[in-house]
Amino acid sequence: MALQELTYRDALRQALINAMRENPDVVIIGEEVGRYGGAYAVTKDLIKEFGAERVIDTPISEPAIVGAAVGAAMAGLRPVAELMYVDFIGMTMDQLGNQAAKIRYMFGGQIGVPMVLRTQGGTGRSAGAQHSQSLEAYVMHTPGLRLAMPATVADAYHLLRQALTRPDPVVFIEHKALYTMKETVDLDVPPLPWGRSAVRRTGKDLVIVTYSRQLHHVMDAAGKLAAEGIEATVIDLRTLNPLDFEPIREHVERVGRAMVVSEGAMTAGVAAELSARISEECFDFLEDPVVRVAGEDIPISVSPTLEAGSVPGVRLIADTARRMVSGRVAA
Amino acid sequence: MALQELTYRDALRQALINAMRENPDVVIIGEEVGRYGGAYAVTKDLIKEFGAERVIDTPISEPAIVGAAVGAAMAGLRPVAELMYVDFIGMTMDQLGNQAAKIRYMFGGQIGVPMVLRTQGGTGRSAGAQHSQSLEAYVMHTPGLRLAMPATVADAYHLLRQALTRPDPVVFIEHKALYTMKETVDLDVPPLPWGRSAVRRTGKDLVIVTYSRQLHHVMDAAGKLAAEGIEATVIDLRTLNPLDFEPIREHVERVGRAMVVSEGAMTAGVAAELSARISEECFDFLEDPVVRVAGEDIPISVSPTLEAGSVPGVRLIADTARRMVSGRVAA
Amino acid sequence: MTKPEGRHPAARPNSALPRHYRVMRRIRSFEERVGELFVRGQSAGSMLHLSIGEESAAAGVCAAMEGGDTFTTHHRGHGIFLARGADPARMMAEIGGKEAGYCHGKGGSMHIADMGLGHLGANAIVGGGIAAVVGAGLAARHFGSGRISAAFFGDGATGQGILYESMNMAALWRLPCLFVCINNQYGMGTRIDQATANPRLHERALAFGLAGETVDGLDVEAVAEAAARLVAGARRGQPAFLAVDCYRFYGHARKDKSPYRDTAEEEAGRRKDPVAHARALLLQRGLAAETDLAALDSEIDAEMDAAIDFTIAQKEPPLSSMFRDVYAPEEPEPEPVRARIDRVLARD
Amino acid sequence: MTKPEGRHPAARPNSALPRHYRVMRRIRSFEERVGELFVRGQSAGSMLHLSIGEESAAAGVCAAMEGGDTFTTHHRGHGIFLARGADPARMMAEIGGKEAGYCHGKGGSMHIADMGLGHLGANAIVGGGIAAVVGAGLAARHFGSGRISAAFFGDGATGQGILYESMNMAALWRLPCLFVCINNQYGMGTRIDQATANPRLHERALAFGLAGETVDGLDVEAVAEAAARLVAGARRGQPAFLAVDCYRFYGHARKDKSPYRDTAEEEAGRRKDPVAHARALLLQRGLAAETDLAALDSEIDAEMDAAIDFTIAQKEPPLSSMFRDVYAPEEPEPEPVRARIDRVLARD
Ligand SMILES: Cc1ncc(C[n+]2csc(CCOP(=O)(O)OP(=O)(O)O)c2C)c(N)n1
Ligand SMILES: Cc1ncc(C[n+]2csc(CCOP(=O)(O)OP(=O)(O)O)c2C)c(N)n1
Ligand SMILES: [Mg+2]
Ligand SMILES: [Mg+2]
Repeated sequence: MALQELTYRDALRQALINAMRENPDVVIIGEEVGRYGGAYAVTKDLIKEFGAERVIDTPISEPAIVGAAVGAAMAGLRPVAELMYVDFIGMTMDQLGNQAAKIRYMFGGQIGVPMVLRTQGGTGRSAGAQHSQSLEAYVMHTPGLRLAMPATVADAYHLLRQALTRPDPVVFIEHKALYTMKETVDLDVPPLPWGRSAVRRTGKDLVIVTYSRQLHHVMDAAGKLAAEGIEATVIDLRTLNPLDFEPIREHVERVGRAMVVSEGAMTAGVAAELSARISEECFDFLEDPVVRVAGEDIPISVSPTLEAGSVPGVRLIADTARRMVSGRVAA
Repeated sequence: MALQELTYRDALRQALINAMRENPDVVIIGEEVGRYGGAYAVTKDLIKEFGAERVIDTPISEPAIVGAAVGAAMAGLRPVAELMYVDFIGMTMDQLGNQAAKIRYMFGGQIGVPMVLRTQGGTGRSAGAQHSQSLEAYVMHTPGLRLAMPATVADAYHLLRQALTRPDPVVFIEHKALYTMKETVDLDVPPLPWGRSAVRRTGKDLVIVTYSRQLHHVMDAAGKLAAEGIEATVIDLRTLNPLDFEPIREHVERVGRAMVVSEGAMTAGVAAELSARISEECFDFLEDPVVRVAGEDIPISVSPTLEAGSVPGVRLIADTARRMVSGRVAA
Repeated sequence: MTKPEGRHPAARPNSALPRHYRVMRRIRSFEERVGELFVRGQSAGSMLHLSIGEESAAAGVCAAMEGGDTFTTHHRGHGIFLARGADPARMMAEIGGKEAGYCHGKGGSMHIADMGLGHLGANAIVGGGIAAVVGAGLAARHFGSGRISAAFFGDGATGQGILYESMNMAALWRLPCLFVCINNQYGMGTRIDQATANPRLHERALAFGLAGETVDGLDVEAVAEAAARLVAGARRGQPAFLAVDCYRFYGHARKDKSPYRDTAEEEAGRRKDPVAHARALLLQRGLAAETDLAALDSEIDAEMDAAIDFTIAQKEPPLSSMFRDVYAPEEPEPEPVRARIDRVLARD
Repeated sequence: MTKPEGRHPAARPNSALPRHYRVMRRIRSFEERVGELFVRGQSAGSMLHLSIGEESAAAGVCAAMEGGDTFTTHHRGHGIFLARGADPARMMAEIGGKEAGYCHGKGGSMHIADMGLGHLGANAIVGGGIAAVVGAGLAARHFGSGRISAAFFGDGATGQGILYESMNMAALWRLPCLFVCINNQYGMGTRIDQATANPRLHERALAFGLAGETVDGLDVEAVAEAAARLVAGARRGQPAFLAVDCYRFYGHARKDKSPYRDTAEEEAGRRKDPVAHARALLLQRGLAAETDLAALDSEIDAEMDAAIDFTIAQKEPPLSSMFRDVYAPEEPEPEPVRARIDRVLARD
């Protein structure tokens, strides 16, 4: 294939289509995935090609959707369960955390649960406290669950394709603000292997580690900073479990300064893990403490002003980077 | 009152009894809390004094138990909901995280949800992967939820009493291995205020921050270390939200070395938050990286050997402390 | 148009129909204005779920409720809230994400509430508000208040297990609870018969030991009668479930054009219009003249236009309000990330 | 003692009763040995839930299942697993937390399973294994395997919403699923009528569009017949629910002495003994002589004694196995905390 312009949404959709064409045992299970085509249109028209037996519209029963996917995976299918919003993961944390995550282990390795749970999170639609969260930390904290969070169009495609070949349950969290983002990509270019982070930019002044939508804020900020002579290295984690720490170590040891950026609430979140890990492993190389730029420890409001204020944005990232690099001038 | 010997279990029970005597609107809602007296006997015989209308046995319906408590709290009761094991919190994370935690905020401050969710967690009973977890990080990561985790008999009493006066939802996690622990206490001695940590021991060589059952492992280790001339400061957090950071700062700045100990899985857990926070705020005072001693990133086994190996113990804590202090001799 | 001829041809004594009609007419008008707010770019987002076609559920059931009764609603709850006495201007302002809204712009359309009116909250989680009425029912009994608590939700929520857990508790404890399922035939694009093998939803309630009925939502009087009967039972400790059959006239949310259902079905569905039906009945029974109804139309339209104007004139909440009400007012607010970063960076 | 006189007095043709009896007798004996293992301090913990009194549910339903059919069980699932062909020695070793157990000592009594026998897992979460059979049912249909999938659970699990979500899906999609509720009258200390206003549990299944029956667990043949009928239906796409009424003879778990129920009730309950009942019937119908049954007793006792001896002789799993099987074998194991600390401390 050649270069094509694709949205994040279409890349996801294409990944599903290709996986379903290749593997007749891939089935999609979720609310509105079929006739409706997905709340964010990722599964649009898939039911036409693959039929209602493979693109399965469910009642509004999140716990049983995940539970059914667990059973289906154990019984030989390759299910892609969908949660319309990651905010609904709370209802499913038993099936996800006590079943999917632990089945291989509890049963002594007899069987795995090769399922993918696709969902989307984050702010950007004035959707309020119950439809705007970034709950990846619950997943990252649960041993047994893999976690992928694509930031780019190419990764949306490749990570989903790879997730569908993994032997263990993968929670795959898209970002609602990225669906219409376009990139020119060649999907035939071999992707990074599963579990590898990507260095999106290299610079000598600080390392910024991030993932999902915040990558774009970070890249925008890095662009602004570069214009001012501040060069950031930007690492996009791509998957949070597995976590590819070596490139972080390498760059932080080289550069001596690190910021971590996450849309999730700061306390006990992904940024905390990254910060702790960097401090542990790169301590002697750090000139300054690792700085967390993360979501506020508050629910998300429907008011667009408050919503935007609740999560990191380009300005906060750039300001913080500037201050980190330029000898910490107080704001 | 005077000194009395009390178990952790009885202290909790006494706290409930006293609260229920003082406030007729305190009701208990949970599985087996009434006739059975609680799976860990904390509510034993309470139904005799307070009747089945205030000590309410429920069907096995965790989501609705928490949901009913939310509604009861909004409608003027002072509910204490009980989850028999914190492992079941997954089923309730929607009611807890999307309802209890957000109601005050979403509705613009019109109302709060003054409920307590009592539960217990941790290893120690060969109870297997679904009955041995330490899931406090899910709670700590959820804005709007307070989180108390008593380690001592006196705190079991006082923190539960205080939780029952707080205006916001409090998740109160006991440790299953502590119920039979005894202390001689005088419950009339005024307690520390809600939200304060306790310095359980002061020493010049390192600071160990911990909570719940691990406090006892840490104190045992600190005793052993003291015999070798290593003096640890031990901070018992008591509540994780609010988090009382100032004493940690003070001691870490004085001592220059910190370890955090948590039974929960290491990755993206409470230990990560504490480590990140200490590194951020005490960076210039740290001679060494903050070290996390936490639960393994694995499910808990039923085999007593594997179970014990999955979480921090006295030996690992003491070994680690020794190596931190004595110029890091490799094990 | 509905053909009320032959149905209830005679006025009932002391007819409540004019009251019901007024409530329904206000809801209809309000919802139309919500659509307008969206089109004018003044709503906070597009997650607006209009209850047009479902007005009889709100009017009929709420008529059976009393002051002090509590309730929770779902994401399509504007009408119910209005029927319980909400101020359309403060509602509209909330939907616009403005500070003057019921929740100061934090909640929006899906989280609108007024505790003073017994509204324990709208919910964006399908089924998320149902269990709360069990707790409110316990409280009502504890305080001997004589109050009931009603959960309003859609047919889609019958997919959620917590509904059955809650109904089971209510029946077991004989709580003064009412479960009102507004069966508008669809959960997003899924027709009720595509979501269950047995769409006679009230049978489930019976199996758990509740009273249960299904009523035709075209007829607000029938809804009100059924609700009155079931609410009376609930007050005596016989919890109940009521399914109100109706039709979701428009898309699921503002951007949905319902491509998954055909025009014939939609046209038939929209003929089941409880507002038009009640209007025709009022005229037919001589309970109102065309001129009265036209006057009412103008009055209501003016009220709702004023709500829109009010909303547009209001400010967004200040950024500083973001940290307010996470915890009780007497508690410290969460520390902003920016302040924490400042502290870390300014440490020298 | 049960009084089988007057019930099924004549042997049925090609009676399956001897087979059922043998299965039940083995379960009874196994469970007694589990108690012994506990007393001897050789079980891993006290979370042992014996299915004594419930043997007919296991024997009767499993007799209707075929090789390749899948199932999930609850925390009281030893009997079902045995009835589907488990090896008692490996089971007992698992209950002892030994490496030679089915799950290498990781699972224990509540998480025992053998995928080779179609056992998709026991579960310590009440209701936790129910939804999996919906997925297994989808898989059976997808692969055209003709297999059914059965969820076994207790009456207590009828409090869990996921049961209704799962049954609704099974009925909607006409899946080859069976939901078997072993109604031993108690969930811990809560009698079924203290957990629901309507203890006729199968009515709920009917309301969701499943087939549903309740059968008396005293009579294993009745259980087997009902199960055969419902399994046959399930294979044709009519999912079903079967409640087997029985009595939990002993405490909830090994340490519970059931103080919450009175002796008279317990005595009456224990008279509903499906094993004794079947034994009496065998004799009465001339299907077995006392000597045959005594020989069977010895054979089974010897088998179960051997399971105990085997277990006691086995080792605990090595500490290094702790990191195995968190992820697939081809994946790196999670790094031990100790290794991470080593790395941090050895950084110079
Ligand atoms: C737990 C949960 N699952 C899914 C959704 C997404 N969603 C919002 S409304 C809706 C349909 C609800 O249908 P119904 O209950 O019939 O209410 P209606 O929209 O018809 O009023 C869905 C699936 C949600 N908000 N919450
Ligand atoms: C989700 C969940 N809630 C509570 C428990 C604690 N618990 C274990 S068994 C049990 C009773 C279950 O009763 P039932 O389903 O009738 O099974 P039985 O024990 O009678 O076989 C309870 C409450 C649990 N393990 N899981
Ligand atoms: Mg609907
Ligand atoms: Mg039972």
